Amino acid sequence: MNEKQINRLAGIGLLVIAFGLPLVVRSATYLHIVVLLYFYAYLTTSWNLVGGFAGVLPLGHAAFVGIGAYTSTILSLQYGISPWLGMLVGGVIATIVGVLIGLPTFKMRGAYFALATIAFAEGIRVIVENVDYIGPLKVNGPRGLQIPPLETGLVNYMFASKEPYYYIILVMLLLVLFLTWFISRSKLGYYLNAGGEEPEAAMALGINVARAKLIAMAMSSFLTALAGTFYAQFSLYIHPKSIISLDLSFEIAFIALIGGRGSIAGPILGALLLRPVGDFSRIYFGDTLPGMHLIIFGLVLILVMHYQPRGLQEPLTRLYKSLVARLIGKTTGGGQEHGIARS
Amino acid sequence: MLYIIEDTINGILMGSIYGLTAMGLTIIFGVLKVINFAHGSMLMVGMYVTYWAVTLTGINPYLAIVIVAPVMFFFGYYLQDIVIKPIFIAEKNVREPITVIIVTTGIWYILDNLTLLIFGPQYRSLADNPWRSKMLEFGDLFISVPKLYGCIIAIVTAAAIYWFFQKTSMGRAIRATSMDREAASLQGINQYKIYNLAFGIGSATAGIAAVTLVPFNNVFPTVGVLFDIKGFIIVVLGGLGSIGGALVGGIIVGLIESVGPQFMTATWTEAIVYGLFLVVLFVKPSGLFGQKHDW
Amino acid sequence: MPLLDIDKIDVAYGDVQVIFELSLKVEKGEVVSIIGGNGAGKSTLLRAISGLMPVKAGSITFANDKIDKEPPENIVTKGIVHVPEGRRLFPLMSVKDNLMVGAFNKRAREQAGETLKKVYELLPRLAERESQLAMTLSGGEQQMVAIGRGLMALPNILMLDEPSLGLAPILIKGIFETVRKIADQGTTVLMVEQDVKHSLSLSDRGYVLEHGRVVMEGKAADLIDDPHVKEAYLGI
Amino acid sequence: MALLVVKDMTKQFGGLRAVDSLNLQIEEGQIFGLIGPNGAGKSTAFNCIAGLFPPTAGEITFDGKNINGSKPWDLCKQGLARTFQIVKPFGSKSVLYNVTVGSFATTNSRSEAEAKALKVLEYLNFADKKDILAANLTIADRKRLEIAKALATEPKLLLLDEVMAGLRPNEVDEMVEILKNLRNRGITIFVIEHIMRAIMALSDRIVVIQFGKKIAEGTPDEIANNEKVIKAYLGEDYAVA
Amino acid sequence: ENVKIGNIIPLSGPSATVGQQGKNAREMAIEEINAAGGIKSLGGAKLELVFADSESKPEKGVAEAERLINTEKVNVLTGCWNSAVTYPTTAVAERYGIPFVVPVSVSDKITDQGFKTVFRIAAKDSWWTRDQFSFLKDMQEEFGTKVEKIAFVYENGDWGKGFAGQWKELAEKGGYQVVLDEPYPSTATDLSPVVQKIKRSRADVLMLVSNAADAILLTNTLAEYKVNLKAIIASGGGHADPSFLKAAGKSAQYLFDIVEWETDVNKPGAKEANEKYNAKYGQNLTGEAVDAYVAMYVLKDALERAASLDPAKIREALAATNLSDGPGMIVGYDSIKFDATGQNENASLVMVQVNDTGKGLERITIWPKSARRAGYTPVFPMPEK
Ligand SMILES: Nc1ncnc2c1ncn2[C@@H]1O[C@H](COP(=O)(O)OP(=O)(O)OP(=O)(O)O)[C@@H](O)[C@H]1O
Ligand SMILES: Nc1ncnc2c1ncn2[C@@H]1O[C@H](COP(=O)(O)OP(=O)(O)OP(=O)(O)O)[C@@H](O)[C@H]1O
Ligand SMILES: CC(C)C[C@H](N)C(=O)O
Ligand SMILES: [Mg+2]
Ligand SMILES: [Mg+2]
Repeated sequence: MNEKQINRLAGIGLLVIAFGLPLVVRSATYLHIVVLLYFYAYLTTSWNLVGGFAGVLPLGHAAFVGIGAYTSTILSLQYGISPWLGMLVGGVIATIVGVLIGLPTFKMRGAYFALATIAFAEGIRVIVENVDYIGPLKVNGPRGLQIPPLETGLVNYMFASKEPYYYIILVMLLLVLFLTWFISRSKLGYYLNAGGEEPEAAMALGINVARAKLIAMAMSSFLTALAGTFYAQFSLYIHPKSIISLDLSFEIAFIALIGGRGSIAGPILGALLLRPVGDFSRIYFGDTLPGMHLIIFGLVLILVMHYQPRGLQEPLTRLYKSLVARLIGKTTGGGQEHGIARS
Repeated sequence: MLYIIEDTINGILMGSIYGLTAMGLTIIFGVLKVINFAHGSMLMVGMYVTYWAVTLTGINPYLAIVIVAPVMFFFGYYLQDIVIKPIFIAEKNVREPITVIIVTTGIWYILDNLTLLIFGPQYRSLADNPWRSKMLEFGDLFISVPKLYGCIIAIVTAAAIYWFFQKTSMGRAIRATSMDREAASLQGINQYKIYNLAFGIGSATAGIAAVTLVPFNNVFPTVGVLFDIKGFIIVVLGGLGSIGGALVGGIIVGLIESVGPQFMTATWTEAIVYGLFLVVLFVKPSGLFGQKHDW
Repeated sequence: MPLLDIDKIDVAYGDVQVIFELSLKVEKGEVVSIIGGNGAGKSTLLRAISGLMPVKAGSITFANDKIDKEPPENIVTKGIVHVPEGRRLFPLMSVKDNLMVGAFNKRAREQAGETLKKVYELLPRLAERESQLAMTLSGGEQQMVAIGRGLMALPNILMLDEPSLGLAPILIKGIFETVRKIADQGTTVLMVEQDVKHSLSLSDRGYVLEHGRVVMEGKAADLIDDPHVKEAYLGI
Repeated sequence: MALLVVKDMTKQFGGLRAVDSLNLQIEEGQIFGLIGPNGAGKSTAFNCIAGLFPPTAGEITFDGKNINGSKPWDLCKQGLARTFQIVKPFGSKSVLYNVTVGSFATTNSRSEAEAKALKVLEYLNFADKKDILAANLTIADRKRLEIAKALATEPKLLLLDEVMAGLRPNEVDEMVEILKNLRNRGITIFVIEHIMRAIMALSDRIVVIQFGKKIAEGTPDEIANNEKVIKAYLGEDYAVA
Repeated sequence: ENVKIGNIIPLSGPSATVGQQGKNAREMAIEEINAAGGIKSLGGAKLELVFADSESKPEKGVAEAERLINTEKVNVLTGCWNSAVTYPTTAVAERYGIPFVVPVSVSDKITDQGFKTVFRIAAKDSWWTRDQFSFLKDMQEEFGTKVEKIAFVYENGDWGKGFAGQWKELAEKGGYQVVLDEPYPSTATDLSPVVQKIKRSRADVLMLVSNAADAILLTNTLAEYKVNLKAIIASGGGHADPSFLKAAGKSAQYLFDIVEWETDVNKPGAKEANEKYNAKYGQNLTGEAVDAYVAMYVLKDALERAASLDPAKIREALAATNLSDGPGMIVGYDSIKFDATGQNENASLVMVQVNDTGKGLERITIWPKSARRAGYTPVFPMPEK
């Protein structure tokens, strides 16, 4: 057996596990937790197109989640338009907003960019909280929108059990993973990486860095908005404070950084660690020691960064490679590359 | 007309206090190149220290600075030394180690919730605080005394810090480290000590800001969050790393918040702040007083 | 007992070893040149001495003190001052502030005022540009600031990494003259240079480094005449 | 035919006139040298030509087209490539990746781009280091990487800013050979260099500037014996080694 | 077998103070119930509380409801104090058919969704606002002072917006002139601009909906700027928070606040319950805590009658509730009874005034007149400053 075959086998194994999970995990609670885990992995992967490849740190992606959720929900509540269609409309609107955000902010560097995206997202939240109607559309300001139970089924994007949601988000996640993998190996991926690391040098090599970043931003905001619709249909309630929140924006970015920024597996690894830590610590301590779960969450963030400042992906890849090497009985040389990572 | 004057004065006073709450953020960024997401929490800790210092010893709330500033300095110093420094050592070659912001966020969660666990969720304010409702009255024009003190303290603090950075040997060493960690170490500067120091100074200014806030504000575990985002806006508006910029940024935000409601509901002024923020950045991506080369 | 005694050190970037069992000595008052092709490990050697790089094996002794585990700032305090490759000035600080930072260590701080005068005497160009931001200086001026900043620390040994790199021919001579003056005033100098002709001609001794190993050492005058050196480093 | 014509180009930084009414003309197939004291404005002139920032005044014509204020990426597509004096590698990526970024300028396919990049690396005797992270290269290798990246874009005109600083004399000679070969393959080269060994051996024509102004122009021989140049730049005891 | 009661309340985050109270009150109630023999019809089954922290965040509330139902297998749910959290969370319970008792969360729409499983003990916001206006009318008559201009100032959230909507209608009906209608963010760090607007509006009466931090800040700032008003009428929540009086101190004097219950209520057992609570937790019971406390007794009563843990049976029993006496029934009105929407149709409110009668500032019940503390005369209008 050679390395390629092992990789393929491992991939198929993971897929089988992912698709078979609901057959084993019967508890709706745990399935709920896993659905949200995938949801975050999906968001982070979409985020990665900008935050990972383009080398900037957006901290306002919750705005796109909000745009997606609000668009499809308003269209479905007021005009009976299927959320599936609304999802695409939301994606398009988010893309436009994303590009509008990108135009001024991509001129900024480092911390300025990060903080400017926070301001953008917060600005959108404040606007949503302040308007009850946009023309005929009922946004309902700070009171949020509730989706009343409709007939369940694929068309209404509403189901009685968790399993359909599970498979929808799983497929979405796989698609977006494939897309990022594909992009990372394409001209756009090279251009984004180069432009993110040394913009001046990249320009001299024929790269319109701003345009490459805008393309990435457009794709990222489109994909992120799709998940917004999913979230709205899954939780049946959207509220500006929770869906366009800093918490959500931060968590997306943190999952990426904890998992390994700019890598394909990073978002999944990050979500696999952070989501359960968040959920289970709240379950165990939420009632007896209020706040304890956030202390634990904070500690985990700090500890991971202390021991793996580049994220979990690096050591785990190494581990996997050495496992594979042992399997095929070949000793791989150390030869670990060292280098200056970008900030 | 009188209204405008009154609101403008309030905006400037409150704004300079905002500037003071954000000053530590800009100092820490200037040196460590790190956004300290725990800055609001440092402010909160400072408010608790002030509250207890005044409640237990009964000293004048403004005199509490002599207790709070040093306590917060050491708190920040050792927090950086123990929790953040290892990351800097691990990421020697990175100029702006982004991983540190995760750590500072972790500190934020921990501090806020540890406070909740220890002191409970109660809202506290100084009992029989003589400054609480002190106002200067000029006919119909009211000026809040605690805010006026806050403004003066903010300006004095900013001037002192500026002087320290420009004119002292340690200040120069701090500036040098902020530009090139490695080259600074070749001048005999212990970069990690400088980082501790900068973090300590940043925390001490949060402590001073806390002292100005406690006489007219509530103390509770999540109070820092209220000042967090405002702080980010302020420092970016003023230019990251610029002390005077923080003050000016704070005053701009204070003015919008104070004068804006004459023309719209208070909830919209927030949106105006964000809007203005983005316009400024669009025109001047490094903020009003930011260094172009050394963002 | 040599002032600086490097004994069989190994230095590596992660898993990649670039210096192998390297030994080198510098006596008090000497000017010693290290020459070698690019990638030979010259800069790495200086970085190891000044504490920027960990030493994996072997030892470095300075004035009877073992210094190979010390952090850079302590090494500066002891008197070894490294003027790094690429100048590494503090771009947003004035020339004067750059120089003053050089005198940060305790030993130098007290005499900073006098040292500054001396540095201005040695490099009068800097006095003219005292308040200009380092960022806006030309390459040659920047190099002078870097050397001046090194001198401000009152070094026992001044280590220079390629001081002539990227300078106009007319300035190169000036830089080497400056180095000579510094040495004449009693400072020990350890210098890495590509401009072998100039550097060896003002040095007492030299080492030739290749692939992280010393392949030749001796009197500077002898090295200049060595056929291998002539061919590889002088291009004759 | 003149490939690059610079007419009365001026670049002002605040109060400082870094380039002052500079005129030069580079013929197709030439190797053209630009020298001058540190801070004379050489890199600034390059930056204006390469579109990093527009000149304050003057006119730049490349390949018959006015390129004042054109963006660097467009210039690159038109066949004008440059290296940076302060090297800017994509440090977290391998050498091959770095060069592939350049060769994407002429193709959209990754395999094709990689193949082109490999060819460039081989040409520069650099292929053995293709898998090394760019951040781990020595300065000299980073300079070589700068050339490789620029070459990969398949330029007509190559602007080289001090790519030989830090090379040993025999390596300088090797690089001179490489550049001459490039010229023989039809690439026009415009080079800034302080190493006289290289510039004299290489250039067909040299311009010398000081304080942003041209003080001399001519063949290497003429320049080496020009009083003004000796006084401002070469120094009295200069001799072509 | 025990009866598991899931409770989703804000134990951390900005409303942690009230969450803590709600937790205490519930614990005190089930201690009493269990000590008295538990649910007799279920063989003396004990009540067991499971708490979950909502952090005042709707999405956390929803997630916790899912978990409590699916994993903890709770038999009933209660919560969530913040209307914004309760609203979506009740929808989860409805989907699973699990009965959900809402002690207090006032937004009308919680019981207007047509849900079968939701039962609210507290009054809803249309009643709160209705009573605020009746109170205002009664006061004008009693003291012969005319009120014309009203200012509305409220937190910009589900709760505040809900109140403001009702107020506007009521003001129109009552012939008042609305001189200010101002939402503000609860996260504000300086409320003097809002206070200036109040002052400049020259309103006679100010009506407020505030959370704790902003309630304290507003009250202090109003005092600082010497805003002359005939009355300030608050809406519980932040103004009823146990830390409010301590932190606002003198500035809170003469404030009117509408609540469900006050310590001086004239009801058997109320005084004892409050003393017990105070001894245990060092605070007085508040209206909102009492709702939580009573909710446990309502559940106990329903469980006794259901004699089953089947959610459908419990739901039916809850729907048939008519609890008028027995231990724990310390509310100000006679009985608890749910209408078709699940709203407690008897829920009534009282108005208190903050004043100092010699024992420091306290909350004194003044309205309806029948409930007024003996010997106390309300201060209306407020004295000029
Ligand atoms: N940060 C780094 N990480 C890994 N390897 C490095 C790093 N820096 C340098 N190296 C490697 O170490 C070796 C020695 O480099 P060094 O910079 O010491 O050479 P040098 O003799 O100073 O060369 P030059 O004349 O080019 O400056 C080279 O092979 C280089 O590739
Ligand atoms: N962005 C800038 N802002 C302000 N001044 C600048 C800027 N870039 C360059 N300068 C100044 O312009 C002058 C010319 O600089 P330039 O880099 O072109 O010199 P050079 O001839 O390339 O020198 P060297 O040989 O040292 O590389 C210098 O005085 C420099 O400080
Ligand atoms: C009076 C309070 C219990 C109101 C609560 N904050 C709500 O949102 O309904
Ligand atoms: Mg070197
Ligand atoms: Mg140059």
